[in-house]
Amino acid sequence: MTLILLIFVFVLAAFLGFELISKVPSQLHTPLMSGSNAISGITIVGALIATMVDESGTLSKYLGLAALILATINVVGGYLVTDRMLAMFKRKEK
Amino acid sequence: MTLILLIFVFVLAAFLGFELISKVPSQLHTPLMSGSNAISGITIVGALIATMVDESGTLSKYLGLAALILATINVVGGYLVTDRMLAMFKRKEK
Amino acid sequence: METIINIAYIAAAIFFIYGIKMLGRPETARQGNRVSAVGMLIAVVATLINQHIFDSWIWVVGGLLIGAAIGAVAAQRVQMTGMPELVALFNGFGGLASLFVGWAEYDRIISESLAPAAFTAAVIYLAVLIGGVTFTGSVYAWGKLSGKLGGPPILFPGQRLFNGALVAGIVLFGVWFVFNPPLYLIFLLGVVLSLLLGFFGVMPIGGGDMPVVVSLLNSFSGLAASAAGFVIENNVLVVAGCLVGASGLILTVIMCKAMNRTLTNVLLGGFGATVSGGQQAEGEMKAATIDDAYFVLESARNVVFVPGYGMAVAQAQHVVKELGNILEENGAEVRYVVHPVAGRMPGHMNVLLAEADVAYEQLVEMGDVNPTMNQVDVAIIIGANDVVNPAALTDESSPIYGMPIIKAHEARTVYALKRGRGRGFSGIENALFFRENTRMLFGDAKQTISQLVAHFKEN
Amino acid sequence: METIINIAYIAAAIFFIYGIKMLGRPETARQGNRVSAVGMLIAVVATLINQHIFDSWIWVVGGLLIGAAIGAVAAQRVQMTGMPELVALFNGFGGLASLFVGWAEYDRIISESLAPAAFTAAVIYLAVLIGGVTFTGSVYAWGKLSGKLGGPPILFPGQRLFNGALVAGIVLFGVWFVFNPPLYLIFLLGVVLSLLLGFFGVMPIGGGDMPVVVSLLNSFSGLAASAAGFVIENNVLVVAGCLVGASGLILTVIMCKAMNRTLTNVLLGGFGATVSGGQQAEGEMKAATIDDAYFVLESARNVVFVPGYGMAVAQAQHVVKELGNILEENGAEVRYVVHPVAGRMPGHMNVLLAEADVAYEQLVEMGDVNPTMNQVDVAIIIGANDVVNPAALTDESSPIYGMPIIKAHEARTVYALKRGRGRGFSGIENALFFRENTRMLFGDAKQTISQLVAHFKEN
Ligand SMILES: NC(=O)c1ccc[n+]([C@@H]2O[C@H](COP(=O)([O-])OP(=O)(O)OC[C@H]3O[C@@H](n4cnc5c(N)ncnc54)[C@H](OP(=O)(O)O)[C@@H]3O)[C@@H](O)[C@H]2O)c1
Ligand SMILES: NC(=O)c1ccc[n+]([C@@H]2O[C@H](COP(=O)([O-])OP(=O)(O)OC[C@H]3O[C@@H](n4cnc5c(N)ncnc54)[C@H](OP(=O)(O)O)[C@@H]3O)[C@@H](O)[C@H]2O)c1
Repeated sequence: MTLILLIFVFVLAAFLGFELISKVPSQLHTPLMSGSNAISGITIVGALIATMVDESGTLSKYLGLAALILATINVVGGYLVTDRMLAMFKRKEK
Repeated sequence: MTLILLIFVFVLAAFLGFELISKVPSQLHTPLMSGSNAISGITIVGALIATMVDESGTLSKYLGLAALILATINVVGGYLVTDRMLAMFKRKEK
Repeated sequence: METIINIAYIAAAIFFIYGIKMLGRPETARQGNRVSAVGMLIAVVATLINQHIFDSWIWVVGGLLIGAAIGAVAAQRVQMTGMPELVALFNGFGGLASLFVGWAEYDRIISESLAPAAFTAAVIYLAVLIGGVTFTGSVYAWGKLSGKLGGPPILFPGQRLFNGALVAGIVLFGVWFVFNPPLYLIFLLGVVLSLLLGFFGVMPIGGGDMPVVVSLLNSFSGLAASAAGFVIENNVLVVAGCLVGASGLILTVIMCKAMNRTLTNVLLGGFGATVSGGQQAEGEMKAATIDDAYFVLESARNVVFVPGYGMAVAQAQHVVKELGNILEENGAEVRYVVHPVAGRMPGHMNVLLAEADVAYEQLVEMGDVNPTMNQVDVAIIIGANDVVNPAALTDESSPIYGMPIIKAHEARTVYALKRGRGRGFSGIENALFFRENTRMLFGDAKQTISQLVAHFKEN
Repeated sequence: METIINIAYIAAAIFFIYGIKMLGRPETARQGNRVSAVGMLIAVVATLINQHIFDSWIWVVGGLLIGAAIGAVAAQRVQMTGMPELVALFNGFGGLASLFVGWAEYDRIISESLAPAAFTAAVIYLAVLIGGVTFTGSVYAWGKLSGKLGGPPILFPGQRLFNGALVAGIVLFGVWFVFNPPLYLIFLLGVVLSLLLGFFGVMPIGGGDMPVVVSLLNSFSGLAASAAGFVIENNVLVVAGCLVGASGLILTVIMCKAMNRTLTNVLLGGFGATVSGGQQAEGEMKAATIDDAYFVLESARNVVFVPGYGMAVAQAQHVVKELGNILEENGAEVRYVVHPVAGRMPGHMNVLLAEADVAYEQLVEMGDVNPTMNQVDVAIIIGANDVVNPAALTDESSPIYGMPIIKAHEARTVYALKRGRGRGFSGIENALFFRENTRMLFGDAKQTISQLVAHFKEN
């Protein structure tokens, strides 16, 4: 049942994703790409779980740590860079 | 987990429902209402399960049967009446 | 097996999503309805393949056949103009079905001498509550729409207090029930109260607001189905129900906007019960004869028809179209201007005129005609009232102030067809009928138009 | 506990949904990004509260700090024009992270001497595969965008065959692995092949198409996260990943449309590697001096600037704005016409001009200017080429035929600023530069404009 429901969630999210991005003005394409790139860093949650799950220094723990660092770069950098981009847009509307 | 996922599914479906119905032309309001009313007859699935689950003639089985009849009226009638309405719209576009 | 059923459910949900999406566009609407019907079929068939179908097949087949027969006959028999009330009735049945599904599950758990968990109890109560309100509310709306219960809102002193008490009672019993799920009596009291709430909640709302109410109740019946889905942990019920719940809600809001009302305003009701302020119209109505109208129309080069609720009452759409054809042959440009809330349901006029085979190109929106209304020779108002009331533009104290209207009063000559001095849905006076350039053609719209047509044919 | 975490995950998902929705509208975009960042914070904190955080806190805190520091510094340091490549690099990291998450889970299962179920093996393989392609593909795209790997597509004989073989190998190993999950070697081979595929898949695509590629890879990295979510049965990963996957895909398609290309066309690559047909331009380029241009501009009443990639190269946006101000003070109407695909990333020109504080009202879309282009006295083309190439309108054999362009050639006088006879991204000749009413101002755009500004200040 869990798996089925996860698939259900996946399908609904896919439709929602499509509906949300209809007719974005072209000037927003780059920030939108960058912003959703930051969201794709959600894999940080997986990385955290992988880092925390084992107690010994197994390969899987090191992989988790590497994943954690990479995902954090993606998340933090992604949000900041998007914010900087959008700050530019903001200014011109004053 | 099942329950949590069901809530997740619910939330996603709610957002999707909102996104799907943005800017419907007013002439379609009535058919849209009627068509989604037919979909709300999905409770027919619950009615079927309720009708089938028990073996003896318990109250819950009778309730299930009543629900089944009512939901079927809603589904069948709803789809047919919507189709008739929309047939009218179709004609004028010829 | 379980997996196959669930994959079928996912497929059904996808069909529903596409169906709703397609229903929102005129070109794909009809197909969209069929797509969603296929989704429903998939869901039903998937449910039938598992379960104790062999023990209960008589019940199942019987139930399906009876329901399908009733639904099909009702849908086939209904007149075009009777559709909104039929939808309301169907909707009520759906709500009642959800109530029964919740109840059946509760009864099953109790009869096995178990007590449902608090969460289960809560969703059972929700399913039953929303289902109950949907049922009586929809049935009452059906009664009002079909005229069986009288259109005007019914108000009594302390009404809001009473309704508030109902809500409080429902909440109270709900909390009580969730903490003591085995208390069958509390459960039943909750059912009764929710049935009462649907009834009394709709009572103060006028007949003309019923489309909004039906749309809202439609949203509720979706939520009831969704709650029932939580009760039996069934994903397709949750998804489909919630889709309907959300899209129904947003549709309700869109409909309110088209009428320049807020949802609260509609629900608190009383609109149209009292004739609200606004200046009295000055001047007097000037009646014209069919002969007068005939001569004016004969020489008109640019004519617009403005249909309203009266055309639906008189079932005049066919003769209107006939007159339109005659005028066209006579060399005039003929257009039909449709106001989004003319009539008593959204798209009411579109449906009627489409039934009478009016060409798509001749149906125009008010935004396209208003700017050039002063070039129109004759505007023929067929049982419309509020949607051509200039007070909406000028009189801030008017209850319809701010509603966009068809500016028929700017046409050179206006002919207004109505039976007498009756008011429109909003119950207010319309100064248009007293203006210099307006002439009244009293009588049933269908008869009046038929006489005009006869005149044209004679000459 | 589990429940609280999951409710937090649901909240995070809602924040992401709102965030994406708000990112799509200019007024709310910045807030939207912050809303989604809050969602991310919620998800991270919720993950931290459970789990064996006490055993591993050094690891966790260390990883978070290192990652945050690198990310923050990179994001702060980067130049405006370097942002697209940085996004590509970040995206690659995200993909690699998903690869590692999948791998870590696989290794954990194997090291406990278990074999993952077929479905789990399949999603592990998917997460690793998509993550791997995303990683090398994004890094290559970063190299191309930043000029480190050279812009033009690299083609070699049998390239498509080679890439096809890579795909086939990946599928083969995938099937093999799913049926024999304990085969670590097969798993690793799959990883290697997917890393190769990302690299060789991007190789034949020209530097100018990289924004589309990055957008597609961004969609992939979302799908990789979603697959990782299936691996560890984590709902927020599935939802957020899939949201990004779907919205990224649709964004990619929208971007392709703006360039009048299809996605397949972009991916098969080779665009811009060979100079494709089209007639040769007739006439010759007529160079003008700064003096000439000064006198014409002095008397112009209606001026449009058409910025393109060259303005970004020359970093001329600030002086352009200065010149614009001077012309305005001089009494001319000044507008900046931005083509959706001018530059090398969508919105490139908007960002640059916004950086130079050009007022929002002066930025106009081509659709608003084109119809009245013949009333423009002077069109100043600043390092634009393809987006003003009339061949897109007239020459069916041109590779850019059908792309909407800014009709600068219809202006009375055109001044084109470029360094020499260099071609634009598409590599084709532009007849505009040879027309009667066009004058070239050769040299770096920033210098040319600065000289014009100096001239105005002197006089
Ligand atoms: N469309 C919707 O979805 C919707 C929903 C809710 C509310 N409403 C409201 O309903 C109103 C619709 O405006 P409307 O202009 O269409 O209609 P209206 O304002 O309700 O006026 C209808 C007019 O038709 C006349 N009439 C009735 N029967 C007739 C017959 N047999 N022959 C000729 N005339 C007849 C009546 O006058 P006599 O009695 O003198 O004949 C009446 O003045 C608006 O206020 C709108 O807000 C609409
Ligand atoms: N925006 C996007 O998202 C995107 C994405 C992918 C592809 N593209 C493609 O990129 C192209 C964009 O068109 P475009 O008109 O903006 O640019 P372009 O067609 O690429 O032309 C740029 C021109 O700028 C000149 N230039 C370069 N450096 C300069 C400098 N320092 N000073 C003055 N001039 C300079 C070059 O000529 P010289 O060498 O003679 O100076 C060149 O002709 C389109 O073909 C589009 O399809 C855009």
